[in-house]
Amino acid sequence: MKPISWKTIAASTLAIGVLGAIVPAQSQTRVDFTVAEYSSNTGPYFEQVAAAFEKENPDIDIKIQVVPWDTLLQRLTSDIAGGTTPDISIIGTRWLLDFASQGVAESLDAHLTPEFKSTFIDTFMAPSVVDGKIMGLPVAASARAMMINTDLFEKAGATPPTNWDEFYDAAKKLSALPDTFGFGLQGKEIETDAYYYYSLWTHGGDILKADGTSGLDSPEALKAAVLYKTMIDERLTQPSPTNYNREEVFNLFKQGKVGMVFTFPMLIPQIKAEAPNLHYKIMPFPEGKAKATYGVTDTLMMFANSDVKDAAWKFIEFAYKDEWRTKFDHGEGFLPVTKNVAAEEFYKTDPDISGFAAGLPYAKFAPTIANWEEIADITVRTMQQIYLGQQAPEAALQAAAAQINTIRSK
Amino acid sequence: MMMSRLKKSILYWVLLSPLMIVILFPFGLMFVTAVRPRDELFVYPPRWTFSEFHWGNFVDMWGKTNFGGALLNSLYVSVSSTALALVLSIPAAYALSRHRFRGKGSYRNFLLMTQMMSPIVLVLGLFRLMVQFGLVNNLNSLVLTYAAFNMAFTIWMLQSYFNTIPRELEEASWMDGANHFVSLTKIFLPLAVPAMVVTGIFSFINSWNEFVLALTMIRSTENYTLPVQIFAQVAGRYQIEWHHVMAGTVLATVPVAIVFSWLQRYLIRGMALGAVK
Amino acid sequence: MASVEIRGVEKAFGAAKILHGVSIDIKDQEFVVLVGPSGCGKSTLLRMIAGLESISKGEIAIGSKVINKVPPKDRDIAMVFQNYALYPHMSVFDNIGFSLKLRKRTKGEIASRVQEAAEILNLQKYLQRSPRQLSGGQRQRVAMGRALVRDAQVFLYDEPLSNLDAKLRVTMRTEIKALHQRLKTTSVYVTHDQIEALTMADRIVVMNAGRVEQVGTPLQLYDTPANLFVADFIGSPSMNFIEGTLARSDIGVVVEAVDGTRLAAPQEFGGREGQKVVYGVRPEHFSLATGDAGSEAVVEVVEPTGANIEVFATLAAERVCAIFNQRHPFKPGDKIRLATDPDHVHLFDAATGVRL
Amino acid sequence: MKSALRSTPLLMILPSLGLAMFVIGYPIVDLAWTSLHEVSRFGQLRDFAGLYNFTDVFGEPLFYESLWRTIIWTVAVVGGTLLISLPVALVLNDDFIGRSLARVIIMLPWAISLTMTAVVWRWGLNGRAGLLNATLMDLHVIAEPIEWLATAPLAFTAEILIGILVSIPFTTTIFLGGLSSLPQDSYEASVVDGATGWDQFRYITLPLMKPFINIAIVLNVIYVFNSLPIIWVMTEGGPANGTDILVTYLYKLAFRFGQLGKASAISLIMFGVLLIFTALYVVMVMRAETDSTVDGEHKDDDVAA
Repeated sequence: MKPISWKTIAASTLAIGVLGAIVPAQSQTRVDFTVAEYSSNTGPYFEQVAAAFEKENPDIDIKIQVVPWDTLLQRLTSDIAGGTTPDISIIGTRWLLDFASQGVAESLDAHLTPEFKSTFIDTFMAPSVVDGKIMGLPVAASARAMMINTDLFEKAGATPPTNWDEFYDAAKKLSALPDTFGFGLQGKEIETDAYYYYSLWTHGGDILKADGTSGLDSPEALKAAVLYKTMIDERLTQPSPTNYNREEVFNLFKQGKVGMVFTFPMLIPQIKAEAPNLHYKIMPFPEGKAKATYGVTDTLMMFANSDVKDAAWKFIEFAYKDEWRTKFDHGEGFLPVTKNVAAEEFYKTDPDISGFAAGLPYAKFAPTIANWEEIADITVRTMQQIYLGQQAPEAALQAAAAQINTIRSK
Repeated sequence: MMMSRLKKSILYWVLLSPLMIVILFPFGLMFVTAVRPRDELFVYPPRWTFSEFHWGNFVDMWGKTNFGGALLNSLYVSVSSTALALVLSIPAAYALSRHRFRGKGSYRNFLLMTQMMSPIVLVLGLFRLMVQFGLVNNLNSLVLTYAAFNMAFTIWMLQSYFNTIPRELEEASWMDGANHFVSLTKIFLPLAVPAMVVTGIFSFINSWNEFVLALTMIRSTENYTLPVQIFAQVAGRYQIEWHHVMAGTVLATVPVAIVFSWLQRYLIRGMALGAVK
Repeated sequence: MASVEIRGVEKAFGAAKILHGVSIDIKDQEFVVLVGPSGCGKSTLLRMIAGLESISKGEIAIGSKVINKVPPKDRDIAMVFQNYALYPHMSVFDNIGFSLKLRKRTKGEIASRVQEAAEILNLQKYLQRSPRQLSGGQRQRVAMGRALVRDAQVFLYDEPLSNLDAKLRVTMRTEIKALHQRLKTTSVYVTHDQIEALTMADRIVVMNAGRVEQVGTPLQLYDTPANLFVADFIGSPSMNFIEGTLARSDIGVVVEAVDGTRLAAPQEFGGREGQKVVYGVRPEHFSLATGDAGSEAVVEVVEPTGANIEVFATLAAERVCAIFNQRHPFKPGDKIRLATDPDHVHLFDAATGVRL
Repeated sequence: MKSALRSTPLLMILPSLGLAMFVIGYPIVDLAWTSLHEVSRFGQLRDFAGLYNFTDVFGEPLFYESLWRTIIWTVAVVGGTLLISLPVALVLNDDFIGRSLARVIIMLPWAISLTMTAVVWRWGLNGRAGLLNATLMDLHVIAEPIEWLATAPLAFTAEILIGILVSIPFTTTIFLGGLSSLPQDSYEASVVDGATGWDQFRYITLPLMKPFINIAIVLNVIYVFNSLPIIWVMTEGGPANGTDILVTYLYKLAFRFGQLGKASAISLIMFGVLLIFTALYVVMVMRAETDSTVDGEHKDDDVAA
């Protein structure tokens, strides 16, 4: 179907097109599955899973749509607005609450058998629970950690830091090297806020306080921000962080220009491919008052208005078999979400992956709250204002907290 | 007092050169990025030169992305929407040029208004519309919308051109015994071909380059048009393969640029006749 | 070939009335010229005959068949347009043969008839060219060829010569007339040039502001114009007009101009004494007088045309033009005496403009 | 025949009108309807909300900032485009060696989609790997790489310049079309009257080009006002919302934050702004232009005069 589809369309006249008359006659059950594109491997991988599944279940047709992350939410939004949702989709876990509260997401409790449920690592299952109901399954997980360039550390005579003071000193020593920056600081686009949360959490702050109001006006939040700002001002980071998105910071690291970055496991295969001679080490984030890492999960959800829920569920169970999960996690460089895969030797002995996996016990997750994207956007804007020096950190954070509280109270 | 032609030419080229450099800069950039080995993408300080031509980037890009499919999709959408826009615009432009009827002024104002509507402003409503007709993720939804958004301009251009075709020619053909249909097909339309070509090019370029609607209406990778395909390669990835992106833009751009430079004189001629009247 | 009858035809574009009831009978084989100033409605009338404009009121018949509702293609008429309206994308041959092709004639017949027309018009050499490659005169011939290849019942000409230079215009004028004498096709010819009308027409229709002023042969119009408009429009240089009052004097009936000059008038006329009139005399009807005869005039400009001299002079406070075929050595400022032959004087009522 | 003639023009217009109504008319109505409702995160209409969405928009400082920036963006891009395109068109209209090559080069940006242009420039403006910095450093214009997109003022300026660059081909084409239709004899007459090159430009070219300049202004204003790709691809309105214009703001509201009611309200406000602008233009055009089709319809004897 795929390779000829454009011709099919071309052959159909416009008039027919207007009437929408080119629906292929199929007696099969069709399950539409929207997949977020993690890398160029993602699409082929899921096609493979689907092909294997269809072989076992010839009456079910899995239709996969691969969507880039940046446009995924827009796609789903317009799908929901237009009533053309897929049956299942990978989504960012942070969106789940919105989906659940609007009645878009289907609760999985009815489908989920206790055995199947028990295959998941509890930490990763937790963010998918909304009001006591399981609204989705963790599909991909990663934790964040610090990556350092050991060659640079050696050259600068610095010690790998375990707390923020050491971090600051190491950055100073590293930056003294010619054409080298101690700390690669991300300042724009996706996850700019996360780069700040690393500091916020380890300084003992949190995104939301216990009472649900914004944690950005806490002294810890201020300390976390001031640290970054100071490092920018003292040229311990690359110049103009607001011109560097995640990918560009990592590029600096790959070039050996930056001593320390905060990153995710997916960087490792890239380094192996592009900078095989770079020597690096995975370390936990520097500690302040607390230990923390950012746990990020993506969720596989089912849409409430799907009319092929059973077939979809059958496919989900199939896709969560160990062989497929191993293949997926290894292929994309994710941390395992199921116990069996996590039990593999690889995740304990591999120095890279184990470095990330080590943080899981104390991982923090983005809160599942309504309007999260908007709140994250305010945080990004605030950080950018601070980094650019447009506002003093304290005033900026106060203002941001006030804005977030307004949104929260809506 | 008159400058010699040579002197004038040199002066003009000097005057134009800053602009030309800025125009050619992205093309050079595209090219040198597309053919450089991957490990020379991020060197510091950056430089134009590179160690070897790595034409394999094009092959890799073609294999890794659905570039060929996107190219066909873009062609299909642009050609069909242009054809549709012309088929609908020609009679309308003819009526506006040759007839006098009630509502003519309002119709023109309506067309002008449709020009003001950016697809992005309407994207939500459009999306719901296409959902109702089951056209989401169907390239024909783009054909219809592009045709509709281009029509104002095509009607406008065609009408101005039609005004320059002497009405006597048709009258003479009636005298010669032609009915309206024959007069239209044998006399009028052959004379309007240049205008249709120029107008068609405009419509084609607009459709070829459109981004926002394609991003919204098209869901699956195999239906992507080129701009969306290229954008997907830079948007929100964990890693952007700039050499592939640039190989893609080179392939998407160069053929159009060549055809375009061949046709641009007709565009100017068309503009002289159309657009303003 | 057929007659064309126009009966009480009116034309209105919305509120604007272009024709106010026009009736003309054009006889079979006749060459009729519609002449008048710009905007008089003559082209509109022609286009109504052609079927290019609808008829608001009244009717038009060709060969006694009313054709108000007949589409142009079925009226069997041929038309030559002012801008020739040659099909730019067809060769001369195809331009001429197009109507035959539409009538599904055989290739052989088309070829022979186009050839015939081309011979008449001296176009044999140009048949394969495109109109763009022809001169104005040649294009004009092609347009003619397109009309005459048809054997149409009526030929319509819409200012066909106005885009040609003066010399070519004269030549083509003769050719068209010769062609008509040969083919005898009923023809209606629109022009704003009265010379063209006088030289070509069997009968002239003078139109003004949507009305017919006078219909007649060229000489009827020249010699006995029905009103001031026709008198002024026909003839070049045009008739001289002097306003005055009818009076009886010792020398008979005269017209007394505002400055007291007395001008000789015909002894028989329809007017009454004391009536305000316009005294009209054509330039060639002035003669030089001596002694007390005629009236005094002051020479202002003298223009020799070769055959004649045209003298512009002030007579009775009006500027008049007189044409002499002797070569008088007048200079500006000379005082001369001009006399008129009362038989060639035209009198018009000053208020209505109607001939007395 | 009369009645047939009356209805044919309408029949000829109907198909195009139908499509336009279908694709453009309907969504406008839909948009207006949506803007008056409380809309769920995913565009489902909830309760009727009256003008709440509008007051919500008007209470948002980001809206005013974006509006102001949209005005700067539109005026700067359109103004800059005109200022460059007119002399360029004058030069390209003159005869000189290599003119057709020059014309082709100037038209080139037209052949690439805005999205791709923006992608390429984003890469070229990259602080560390970008070849713009490479070039400027090679030429010793700058010693250190400049982070072009790091601060809003610099990024916005860059975006405006690129906006100008991509608008030049279309505008120059309009102007070239206009210049080629100017009557040559006016220039000859002016030379006889003793006009200098500048006089010719000032008193002949400029006034005669007015309709073309008008059309260039109007079309460019409409296109630029609504243009998303350049800013979206290069900075997504950042940093710190410093390059947000109404379209990017609208896009974020609708597709990132899911505030579709508010987004519809902004869409309508934008439509209103353009409508007012165009209404002014129509008045301007109506005054300047005598309907060119009228002579066709009203053909009468005066043609020969």
